[in-house]
Amino acid sequence: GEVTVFAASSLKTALDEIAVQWQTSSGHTMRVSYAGSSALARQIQQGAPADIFVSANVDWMDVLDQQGLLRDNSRRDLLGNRLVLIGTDPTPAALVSDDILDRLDGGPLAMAMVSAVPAGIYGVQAWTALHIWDDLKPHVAQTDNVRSALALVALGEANLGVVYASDVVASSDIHVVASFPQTLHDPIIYPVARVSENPLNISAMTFLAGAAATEIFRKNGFTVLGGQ
Amino acid sequence: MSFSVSIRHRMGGFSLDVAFDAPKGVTALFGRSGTGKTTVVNAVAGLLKPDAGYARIDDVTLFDQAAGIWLPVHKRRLGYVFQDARLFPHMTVEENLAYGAKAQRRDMSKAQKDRVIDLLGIGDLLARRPARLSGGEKQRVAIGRALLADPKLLLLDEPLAALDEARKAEILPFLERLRDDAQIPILYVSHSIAEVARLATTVVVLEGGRVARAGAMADVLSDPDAVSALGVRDAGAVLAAKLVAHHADGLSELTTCGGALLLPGVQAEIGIHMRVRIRAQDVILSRSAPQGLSALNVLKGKIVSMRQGAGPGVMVRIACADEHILARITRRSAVAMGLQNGDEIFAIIKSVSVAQGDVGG
Amino acid sequence: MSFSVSIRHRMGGFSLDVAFDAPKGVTALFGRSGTGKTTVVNAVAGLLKPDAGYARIDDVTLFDQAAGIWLPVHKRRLGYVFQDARLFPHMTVEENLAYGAKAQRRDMSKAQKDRVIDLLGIGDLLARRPARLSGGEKQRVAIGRALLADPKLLLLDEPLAALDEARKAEILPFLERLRDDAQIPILYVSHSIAEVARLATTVVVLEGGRVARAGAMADVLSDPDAVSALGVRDAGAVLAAKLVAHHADGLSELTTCGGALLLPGVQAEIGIHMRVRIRAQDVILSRSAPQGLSALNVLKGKIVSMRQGAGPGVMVRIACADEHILARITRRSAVAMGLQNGDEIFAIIKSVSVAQGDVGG
Amino acid sequence: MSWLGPDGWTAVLLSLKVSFWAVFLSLPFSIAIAWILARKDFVGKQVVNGLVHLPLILPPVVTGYILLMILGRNAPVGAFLEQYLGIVVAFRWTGAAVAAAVMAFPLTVRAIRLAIEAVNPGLEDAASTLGASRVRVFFTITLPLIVPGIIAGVVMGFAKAMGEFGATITFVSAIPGRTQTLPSAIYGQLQVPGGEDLALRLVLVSVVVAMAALVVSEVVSRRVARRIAGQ
Amino acid sequence: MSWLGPDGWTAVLLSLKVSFWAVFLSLPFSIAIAWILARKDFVGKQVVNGLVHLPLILPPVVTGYILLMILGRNAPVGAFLEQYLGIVVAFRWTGAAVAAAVMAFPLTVRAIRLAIEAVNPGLEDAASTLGASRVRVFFTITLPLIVPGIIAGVVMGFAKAMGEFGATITFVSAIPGRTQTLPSAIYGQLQVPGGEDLALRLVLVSVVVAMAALVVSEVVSRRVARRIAGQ
Ligand SMILES: Nc1ncnc2c1ncn2[C@@H]1O[C@H](COP(=O)(O)OP(=O)(O)OP(=O)(O)O)[C@@H](O)[C@H]1O
Ligand SMILES: Nc1ncnc2c1ncn2[C@@H]1O[C@H](COP(=O)(O)OP(=O)(O)OP(=O)(O)O)[C@@H](O)[C@H]1O
Ligand code: MOO
Ligand SMILES: [Mg+2]
Ligand SMILES: [Mg+2]
Repeated sequence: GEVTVFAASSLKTALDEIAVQWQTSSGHTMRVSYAGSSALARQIQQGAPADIFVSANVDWMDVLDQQGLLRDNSRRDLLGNRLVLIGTDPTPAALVSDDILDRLDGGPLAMAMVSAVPAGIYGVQAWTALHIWDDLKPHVAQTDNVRSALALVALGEANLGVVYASDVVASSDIHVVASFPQTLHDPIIYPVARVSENPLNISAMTFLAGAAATEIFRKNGFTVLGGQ
Repeated sequence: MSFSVSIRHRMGGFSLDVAFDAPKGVTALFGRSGTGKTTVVNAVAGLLKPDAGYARIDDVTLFDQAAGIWLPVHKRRLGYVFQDARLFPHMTVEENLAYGAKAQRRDMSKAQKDRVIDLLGIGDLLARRPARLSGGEKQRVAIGRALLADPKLLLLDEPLAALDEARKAEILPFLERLRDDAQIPILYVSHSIAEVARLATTVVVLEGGRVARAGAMADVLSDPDAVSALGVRDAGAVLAAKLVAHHADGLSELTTCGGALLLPGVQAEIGIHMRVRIRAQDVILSRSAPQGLSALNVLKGKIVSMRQGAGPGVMVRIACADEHILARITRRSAVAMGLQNGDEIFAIIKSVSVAQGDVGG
Repeated sequence: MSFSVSIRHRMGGFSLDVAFDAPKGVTALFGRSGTGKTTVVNAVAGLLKPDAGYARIDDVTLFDQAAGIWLPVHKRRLGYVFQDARLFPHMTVEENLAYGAKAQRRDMSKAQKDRVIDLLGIGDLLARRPARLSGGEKQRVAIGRALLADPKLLLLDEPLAALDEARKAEILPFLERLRDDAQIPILYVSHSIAEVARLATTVVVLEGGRVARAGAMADVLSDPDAVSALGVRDAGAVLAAKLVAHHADGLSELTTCGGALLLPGVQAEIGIHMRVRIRAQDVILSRSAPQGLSALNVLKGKIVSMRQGAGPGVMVRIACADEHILARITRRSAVAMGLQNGDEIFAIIKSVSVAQGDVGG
Repeated sequence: MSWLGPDGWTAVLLSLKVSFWAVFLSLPFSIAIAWILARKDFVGKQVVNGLVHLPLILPPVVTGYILLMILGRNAPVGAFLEQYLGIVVAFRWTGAAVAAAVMAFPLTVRAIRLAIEAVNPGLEDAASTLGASRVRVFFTITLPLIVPGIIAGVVMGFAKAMGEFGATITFVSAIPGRTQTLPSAIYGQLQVPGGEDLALRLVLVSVVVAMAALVVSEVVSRRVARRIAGQ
Repeated sequence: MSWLGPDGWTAVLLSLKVSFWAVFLSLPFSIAIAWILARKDFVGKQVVNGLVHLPLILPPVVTGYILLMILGRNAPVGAFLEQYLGIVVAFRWTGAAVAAAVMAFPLTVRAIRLAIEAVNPGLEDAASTLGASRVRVFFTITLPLIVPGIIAGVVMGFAKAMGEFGATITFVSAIPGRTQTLPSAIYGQLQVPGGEDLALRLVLVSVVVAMAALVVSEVVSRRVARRIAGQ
């Protein structure tokens, strides 16, 4: 059998590995289509052959929910994530405008689109709560997704960037210079739900919540929310 | 067979208003550059939709704007040799030649094909593409392409302009045969009176988009009034003649109104009626029958009119039976010889060209 | 001034190997279609880089492959009338005419411009674009464009082919004046012997990419051996003449080796030396001085050779002083008159054309 | 195999298939539209012209979105096609081909249109005097003469189809082995920390394939052009 | 104002500015490269041809990434330009123009190249016999004759520049008022549920602008073509 998962792009590393493990343990194939949550949600609205949807935020899942496209009671909060400030220089940064502007050194602060992409939206919430958004706003370079923000920092184009903790895991030359307290922004949640009646869905969802998957998610910097 | 055309058309500053009727045979469009010859041909071909008018061949109407008839170009069965060659650059010469037959889903007769290729001397070019052909080679291929389309109407717009005399001399008899044997009507544009005189049945002289003169070839070419349109050097008359003998020394004998004519080997059968053209400039007049001259041809006639030109020349019109000979001599000679209307006179003719043969004419 | 050309070139199946030297004046390239005339002109223009050879005008080398000299096309100061008109489609006729002057950052003399426009009758076309000009109109504009480039060398590739006789008659004297007054060397390709005889100083006859005959115009055109290359109908001789009087009746009198000639008004000054061309076909021979004929021109000479052609004709070469007249008569006449080499003979000439005037020649 | 990752080769083959069919099937339409735009005058010509250019003007994501809204399985046209003709393109490789075709269309049409406008109508006239119907004139004269333009258009279209990402991923998602084209795979790799290496290898393959197509087309086109120019 | 959202109009104006300069400044290069590709034979011609087409072949994100690695502030060329010439393109609107220019380049070059290949060399020859140097021949004969092709190329380039998103956002990000072009704004709106309305309005503006450019270009191009065809 075969299960098609529509998942937000940022899950690619973890889900690719989990798909392989599921295949070995169950003998079934898990195909994962990665794209932005908005695109995936719209495709599901248009009858895409997705069995399971993992969104990078709750908004798009809510939209599908309201339209009755989710299978009854299948929605779970699968993962959480943390928002971090990264830089190439490992020296820890203080989340105050002087220090940050100092480190930017006239260069941009890399963030995902602040009013469109979840990581950007959370970032703005955090900076606002810290009362320094107005200072930083003019310096922000907005990228189409959070990985591009990471790339800007990795290439040295931006001295600092706001990304998820899960993005930083594999990079040795990128350092977390500060973590945002989770209280500064809405909770970062990756909800999951079934969108088809594929009989394999249950087993796949169970596997996603299972120990093996949990370990992989953790390894990749996610927090696993686990609860029913 | 008859050919009947009436066209009115405006384009930019030029307006065309042309109408003529012609019997079967070759209708020559004659006139100076920019007088509308190509425009007429294009209208007949259907490449130009005139504002008003019609064109008919016998009972086939090519178009009639008033009646709303418009035969599509590709159904007109044309062979059009354009003033610019318009060969298909992506095809070989051979493919160009075969285009018409293919388009009409018709097999081309190999004999006909070989004959045309041979006539035009393009056998060596068959595998080549048109782009690098010489000017004359292009023109010859264009002629071949039109002839091999098995046309029911030939439109020839200065087809021989870029060709040497020798090649022209080979192609003209072929066109004559098409005219006579295949009876294909031909609309022929040319600046060469020699060509026109040789081929044309009817001559239509255009001037500034209007018909200045139209009529049977012999009439137009022997009309002193038409001389200005045709150019003085080329004025001349055409006489009916009958081929009576081929002599052993290569000369052929013809009888005309004014006596016998001996011409270098005429390629035709005894008994045939033909026309010979005598340029006014080539005629010498004599009061008495001349003696001891190398010229073999002396015709006898009576002066009917003398017309003084702008220069020192006089155009003398000489009646012989019901036909006319034109002679262009100097006024000084006319005075010296005391020529008067009504005088008997001998016309000594050196060069004569066969203008046209029409069997049973 | 002298013009010296040697070209060897291969392209596809065609190979060209041509060399000739010509004195100042007009060098006519003559030959059947596809013999390499345009190729030679292109090489001289620099549009084709020949495999080997050179071209020189006096001490200016246009190119010399052996010496590695190659004057760029735009520095050759050419006026090239192409066999196809090649007008610039995005410019008006007037802009086309002005192109050469502009390219050379030179003011065009208004007088010269008006003169050329008038000569070519293209005054009405100035504001138009080339695309919809008639064939002859295009050709005239192309001639104008070349003439107005103030060239030091004129290359004319069948420049008059699409033009009517009247227009030709207007343009030829202009070219003569360029040759004589402006002393511009001209390379002239034409199929018309009449044009060649009138303009050319030197004639180069090409056959299959080789020089078949080259030499002074009078020599080549009066050489019975060259007759096959030139076409029988156009063979003829050229005589030196001197203009001695303009008569009141519009005739001009010239003296030649064989006596006086009377021609319709020659536009030149008394005392000028000119050349007249007499077509072999236009000459009638007489044993005795003829009487009572309208022909005014009778030249006396002595038969030096008679050459039998393939047909019924005989080409008679008549010496008059150190020049020659050619007469083409029938064998029958030759026999009837008992013509023999050495006989005194009178040549009766109806039409004579002025071939060329060279002052002080 | 693993040099290009588990789905790499599949993506390469899929992209080739998608690009080929995208260009191949849309070519007749490209030629037809190009001919109409080059030779005909009609009311609404500017609208047609605008529609053709639309995929160029719009961000590809928007084009993909529009395609999804029209051809999705729940969308009006998509549902109709599925119900009555049994044709589904959404979320199939055929949909990727549709997206690629739409994105390549303006490029192909423009190239061909320019070529048609350069054909001397005098040649078409000459053909019709020889008895060729309009259709025959088109196929024997116009079409052969615009082959260099068609090749140029096809190559541009093919290159574009090979590189098309935004519209494709938006319209048909990136389901491995089914709709994940080479650009989607590259994009996916760029999302993975440390995925740049594999992405670079995929880019290389993409470049090599497209360059090969380019060189072949140049050679063919040159030969054709030289033919037409004579020799 | 608010009909297009807070940054909408800014994005529209910026996109116009970016697209205009992208096409305008790259045009001389497009013409030069097109001419070389059409008329010259040299070793490495295929490489140049390939490079020109590269932005068409690569997913736009990759192109943006490459630009970033070359012209970024820390990248070799970028650093050089900044130090010695004081030119910075990264994160400036000029960078957006560079990205748009690069993406539009293959389209413009192809159109112009096709037009150059259609020019009859006999006309250029004729001009040089009249004394025109190569440069003059180019500017007085070749260039005027390819104007329709140039217009086609410019319009395609402009349209592409108006729609370019992937390379731009990767290279210069989307800084409102500085580098956030219309497509970036549209993309942003499409990411949030309920953003479709505003996105649609932005798309409409984009389409209207590009269509206007298209219609104008058609008219101009027609007039020029008719001039050349006579009349
Ligand atoms: N669209 C047009 N607008 C204005 N004048 C035009 C147009 N098309 C043709 N003409 C003019 O109409 C006249 C007739 O042209 P046409 O080609 O019929 O001449 P022609 O008799 O064939 O001349 P030629 O012997 O030089 O070929 C010319 O003066 C030409 O310039
Ligand atoms: N690239 C080529 N390959 C093969 N043959 C060629 C090439 N270019 C020209 N020729 C041939 O060379 C010969 C000479 O051509 P050219 O144009 O010089 O002739 P021409 O004497 O000007 O003839 P015309 O009087 O017909 O214009 C022709 O037979 C032509 O077909
Ligand atoms: O702009 Mo794109 O992003 O051509 O696919
Ligand atoms: Mg004409
Ligand atoms: Mg020639």
